[in-house]
Amino acid sequence: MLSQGLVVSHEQLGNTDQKLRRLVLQGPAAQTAQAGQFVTVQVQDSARASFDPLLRRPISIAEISPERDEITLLYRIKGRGTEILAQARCGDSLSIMGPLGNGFSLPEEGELWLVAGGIGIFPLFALAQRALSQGLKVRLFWGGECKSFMESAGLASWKELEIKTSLSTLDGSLGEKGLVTEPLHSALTQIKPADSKPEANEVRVSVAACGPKGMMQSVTELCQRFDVPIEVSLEERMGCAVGACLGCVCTLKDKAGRLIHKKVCLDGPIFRGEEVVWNETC
Amino acid sequence: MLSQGLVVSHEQLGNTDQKLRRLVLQGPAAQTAQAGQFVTVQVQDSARASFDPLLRRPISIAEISPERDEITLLYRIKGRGTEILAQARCGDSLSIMGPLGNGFSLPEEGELWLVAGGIGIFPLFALAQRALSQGLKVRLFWGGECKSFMESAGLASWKELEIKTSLSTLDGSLGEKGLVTEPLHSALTQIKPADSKPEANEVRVSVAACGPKGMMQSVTELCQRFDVPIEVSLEERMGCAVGACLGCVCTLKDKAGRLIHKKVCLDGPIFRGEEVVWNETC
Amino acid sequence: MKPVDLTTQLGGITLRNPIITSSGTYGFGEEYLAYCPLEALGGITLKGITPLPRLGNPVPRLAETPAGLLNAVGLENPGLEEFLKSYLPKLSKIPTAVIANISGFSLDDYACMARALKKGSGITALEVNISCPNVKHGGMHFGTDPKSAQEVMAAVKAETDLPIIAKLSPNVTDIVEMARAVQRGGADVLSLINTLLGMSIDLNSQRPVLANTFGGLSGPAIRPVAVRMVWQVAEAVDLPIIGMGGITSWQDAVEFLLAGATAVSIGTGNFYNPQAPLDVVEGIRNYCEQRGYSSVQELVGLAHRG
Amino acid sequence: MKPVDLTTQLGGITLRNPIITSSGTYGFGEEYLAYCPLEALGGITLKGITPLPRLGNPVPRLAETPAGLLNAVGLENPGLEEFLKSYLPKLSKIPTAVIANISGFSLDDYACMARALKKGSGITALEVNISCPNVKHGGMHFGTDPKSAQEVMAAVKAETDLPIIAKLSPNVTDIVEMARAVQRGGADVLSLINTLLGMSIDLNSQRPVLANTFGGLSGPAIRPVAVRMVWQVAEAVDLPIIGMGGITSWQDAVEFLLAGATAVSIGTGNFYNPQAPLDVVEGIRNYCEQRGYSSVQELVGLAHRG
Ligand SMILES: Cc1cc2nc3c(=O)[nH]c(=O)nc-3n(C[C@H](O)[C@H](O)[C@H](O)COP(=O)(O)OP(=O)(O)OC[C@H]3O[C@@H](n4cnc5c(N)ncnc54)[C@H](O)[C@@H]3O)c2cc1C
Ligand SMILES: Cc1cc2nc3c(=O)[nH]c(=O)nc-3n(C[C@H](O)[C@H](O)[C@H](O)COP(=O)(O)OP(=O)(O)OC[C@H]3O[C@@H](n4cnc5c(N)ncnc54)[C@H](O)[C@@H]3O)c2cc1C
Ligand SMILES: Cc1cc2nc3c(=O)[nH]c(=O)nc-3n(C[C@H](O)[C@H](O)[C@H](O)COP(=O)(O)O)c2cc1C
Ligand SMILES: Cc1cc2nc3c(=O)[nH]c(=O)nc-3n(C[C@H](O)[C@H](O)[C@H](O)COP(=O)(O)O)c2cc1C
Ligand code: FES
Ligand code: FES
Repeated sequence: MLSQGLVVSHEQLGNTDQKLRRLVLQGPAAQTAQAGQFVTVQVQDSARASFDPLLRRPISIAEISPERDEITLLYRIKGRGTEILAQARCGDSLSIMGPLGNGFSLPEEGELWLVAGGIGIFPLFALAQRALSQGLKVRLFWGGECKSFMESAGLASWKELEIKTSLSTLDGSLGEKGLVTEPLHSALTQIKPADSKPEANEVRVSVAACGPKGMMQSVTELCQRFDVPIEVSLEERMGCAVGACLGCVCTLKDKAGRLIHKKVCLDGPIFRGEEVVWNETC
Repeated sequence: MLSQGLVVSHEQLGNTDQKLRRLVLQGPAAQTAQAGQFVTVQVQDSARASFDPLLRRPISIAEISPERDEITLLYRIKGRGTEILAQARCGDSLSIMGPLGNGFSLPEEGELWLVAGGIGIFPLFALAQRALSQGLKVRLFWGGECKSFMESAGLASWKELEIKTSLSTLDGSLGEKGLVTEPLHSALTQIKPADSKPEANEVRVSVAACGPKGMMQSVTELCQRFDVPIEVSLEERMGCAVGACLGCVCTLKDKAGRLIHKKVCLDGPIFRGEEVVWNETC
Repeated sequence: MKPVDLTTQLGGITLRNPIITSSGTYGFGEEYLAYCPLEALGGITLKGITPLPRLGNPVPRLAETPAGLLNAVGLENPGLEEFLKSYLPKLSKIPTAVIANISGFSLDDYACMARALKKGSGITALEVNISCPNVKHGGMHFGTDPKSAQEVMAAVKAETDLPIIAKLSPNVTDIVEMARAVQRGGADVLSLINTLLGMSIDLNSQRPVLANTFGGLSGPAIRPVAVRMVWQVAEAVDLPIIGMGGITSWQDAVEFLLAGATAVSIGTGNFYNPQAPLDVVEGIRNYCEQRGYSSVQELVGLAHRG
Repeated sequence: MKPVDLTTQLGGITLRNPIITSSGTYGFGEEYLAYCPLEALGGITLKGITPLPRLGNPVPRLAETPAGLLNAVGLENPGLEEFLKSYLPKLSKIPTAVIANISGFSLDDYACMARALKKGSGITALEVNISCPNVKHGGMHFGTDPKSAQEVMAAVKAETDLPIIAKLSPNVTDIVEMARAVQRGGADVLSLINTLLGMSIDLNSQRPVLANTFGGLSGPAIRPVAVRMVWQVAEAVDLPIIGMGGITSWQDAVEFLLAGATAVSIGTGNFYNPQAPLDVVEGIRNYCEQRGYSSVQELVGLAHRG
């Protein structure tokens, strides 16, 4: 769907150096959006449209509010496109494609464990809300640089969800010092002690992970080791965002173990962790 | 001079269809500006800078207020550049080159007659203010499409100057019906009856004209017939705006009658009417 | 007032209107359905296929440049066999002209694909890509050497009864010479232009952005070069031209028609605005109405007068 | 920390830093003085001159395109004689390297200008423009035919003791072949690229925007093509390169250095930002400092590694 998103709120999160923004857009895109999906945004107000930058920027949908026709995008200013986007003001109208992509799948029952690295937390909020509203138990593992980053990136909103949360920071200023994989590892060990046989009353856990590639790879390896299903959210530079240009392919292994290409925009951005070929160069 | 112009006021003049805007910029450019000079404006806020459109747009300086560090630009939305410029909001900062060009010359004594066609009125306001402040007598001949255009294009401000004014409109809705050259012709005839010899107590008149090329050509011919000095303001597409690229040349006749090129940006935009080769194709 | 006649003749086929979408930017016709109904278009051009399946180049395959896009997809495609099996059957249901785009690394490659794509197969015309700059062997050569280009067209012509469209590379000294060569080879229509060879370098990694180093430059940035080539070829060669390169709006499309293109094609413009083809059709219709043209074909080459 | 060494060797001359301004965009050195002190630059290149004065093309001479500029100035210049009389004397006072740019329509044209511009004349080097696409006769030919290009360079070489810079046209199939040809002709340095041939059409008048129909495309739009050509030539030919085409920022300039240019030149970028050359010098200095390079020359060609 191509639509206009009216900027109804656009604020800096945390301090200037963190370059984080929260952008709320009003428009029809909210009606069909699913957690894990994304939109592509033309970074300038439609009335000022320019060919530079030429491409839309993909941003995950962080919150969905169909009642108010609003979607929330959380983003970090990275390069020129997001820098220009950061200039958008209330009342501006941005051209939006989407919702796009497949979204996370929700388990029917059991627990959903969210594992986030850094700003990988952004697309997981809508998923948490959705899962909670469906009565699933949700748990969060989130690793980041330091306390102030975590606070800027939305810690307070997560606290409001009142879910079990394990935080880790690289500098130890909040939660445990270290990587997010460590608390995840302990937790997995608790529900599935090393060589125990599967039991009938075992907690059924699914994992949804988003973050840097290396982190998602480690999380996937952990989950495979504990035989827990995991979905990851991939990123790639996009041209069309609808599967037409083959710009955004990722490499997966098919059932027969052959390397194949899938489109992050259309077949993803969510993939089963075990399918992904992490260090591919083909 | 390269400087930032802070948008302190930006308003539509008249109705939407007329596409007229009044833009007041605060910055150092006001200090040295002369009537008839122009600036080139990067049409987007510096924080949103883009290469599309690539070129700055030349706009005449319509009002100069060194006390308040303000210059006023009056413009009509013509194509993409001015359309984007029209989106600039108070608080935006626009990159400005200038003041550029040579400006009108002020006669030492006598009367200054301003002849404007359509939005050619815009650069003449600063000139009128300047001439009046130097004690010159100023008279205005202004032709436009219709009453509502004249009102939108600043008629009220001109009335405040309390100078003798002859208005003409194509549809007769204000002033005389017809072209601006007609009242000018009558007025010239009055000060210089057809075959009269120059007299000692004759009114010394100089003309400054701005408007469509054809109109400035007619006005020049009239003035030459009555032996009245005339300056005209030319337009040409500009690249550098400082005389470096030869993009903006106009064709003049030199003393020996040879065709030469001058740069509208550096040698102009104001030229003596009789120098200009109006229908050149070289 | 009679409605403007938008139909367009192209090498013996009739298009509903002169708006086509470009190879490699519009997938196999299904991808943009949510944005643009295919029956609104004059035609679509499919992603380039090769005899054997290709995985293409590693990522990054795309790099944005000022008003432009570099791509080095490397002709990823399912290969002829899979195309015939899984894609072709669906295509005959597509309510617009379908142009297949073929690429190869030898004359045999081209011939074998041409043999498989004939009238009645669901394909309306065959576009022969002799210009893809992303493939290390062959591609560049066919597109920049007049003699090879002529041979490729002749090889295709001999094997198919479909109208054949030669897609020319702009990376040549003399585009007119190339157009004449493919005309001699039997081309019925010319497509121009393909992408300009370019590259960009990342300042952090200090390496080329694209995994393939070089990529093809498309988008508004290249439009002036494309319009110039269409103009030059229209003056010199008597074949209908599909003009493309940087079209995003109806104004751009009209520019190509005035320069001498019989139809126009939109590629990268779809990424900018997935409804660009619809907007272009509407805009051209309005332009014709307002200026009193009864047929869009009256625009073709108009800028060459006087 | 020791300050970064920005000096740059170019065909036997030493520049203060690798930033030059481009021919045709910087007049004869005086025009931008209010924006950019010349002693901040590595050098400036003068507007192209011809043996006889030229009025150039009619207006419009400029047309804006997405992230680009078309120009068809048509080599307006005062001619050699007037140049020697009225301009040259002032040039020796300019506190930076001054590169004269010469264009011609025959070998004799080039030779006669080379003869007049020697060491001690106030000129630091001679840039030989064999690529101007705006002139109907000669210009295009010299720049697109390797043999003619070689001859021009040889003719210039024979007449001057200044370092000679061959300015190449990008409108060729094989830029490396052209670079090799001018090297054989005696070029000491290569400048690339000149403008891409383009055009645009006005939808109201339905005629080409430029009075000359065709113009040269410059500006950010062409940067990916320019970087690619610098890269290709740097791999194949052992001559220092002045890289240009679309530079507006220090990032763009570093991209060219990484691609293999020894120096860079700013043309259209001055129109966008008349202080661009200053910003580029500062930006390059900072980039070197932050990455620990002691000399800007360490950047040259770095992107070709591994
Ligand atoms: C499906 C998806 C969802 C995303 N969701 C979010 C989100 O919720 N919040 C958020 O902050 N960011 C998100 N991103 C990343 C975001 O799209 C990029 O940060 C943004 O496009 C960078 O644009 P730019 O113009 O600021 O930077 P550019 O100047 O274009 O690029 C800066 C650098 O970013 C990288 N980059 C450019 N485009 C992409 C891209 N499409 N994907 C990955 N890396 C890229 C390149 O390495 C480049 O060097 C998402 C990306 C994808 C593909
Ligand atoms: C010295 C000077 C002073 C000017 N002062 C004023 C002023 O005070 N108020 C005002 O409204 N306009 C003024 N103009 C005209 C103004 O510069 C153009 O209207 C503007 O640049 C058009 O830009 P655009 O992007 O809106 O249109 P574009 O899309 O760039 O062009 C629309 C059409 O405008 C014409 N055009 C483009 N650039 C120029 C140019 N530089 N000069 C003349 N015509 C051009 C072309 O025919 C083009 O087809 C002045 C021009 C000059 C040279
Ligand atoms: C991502 C991408 C993939 C392309 N793939 C092909 C292809 O497979 N075959 C082909 O002939 N042209 C291909 N092209 C070139 C386009 O069809 C078109 O000629 C070119 O992009 C110029 O038009 P544009 O500026 O409208 O995109 C591709 C272009 C892009 C951007
Ligand atoms: C208005 C204009 C005039 C030019 N005149 C000349 C010239 O006289 N001689 C020449 O060799 N190149 C000339 N050029 C080409 C530039 O020197 C430069 O090679 C080209 O514009 C690409 O660089 P850019 O994108 O930084 O402008 C001219 C370019 C422009 C824009
Ligand atoms: S972005 Fe085009 S296929 Fe994914
Ligand atoms: S605009 Fe460059 S010389 Fe006038």
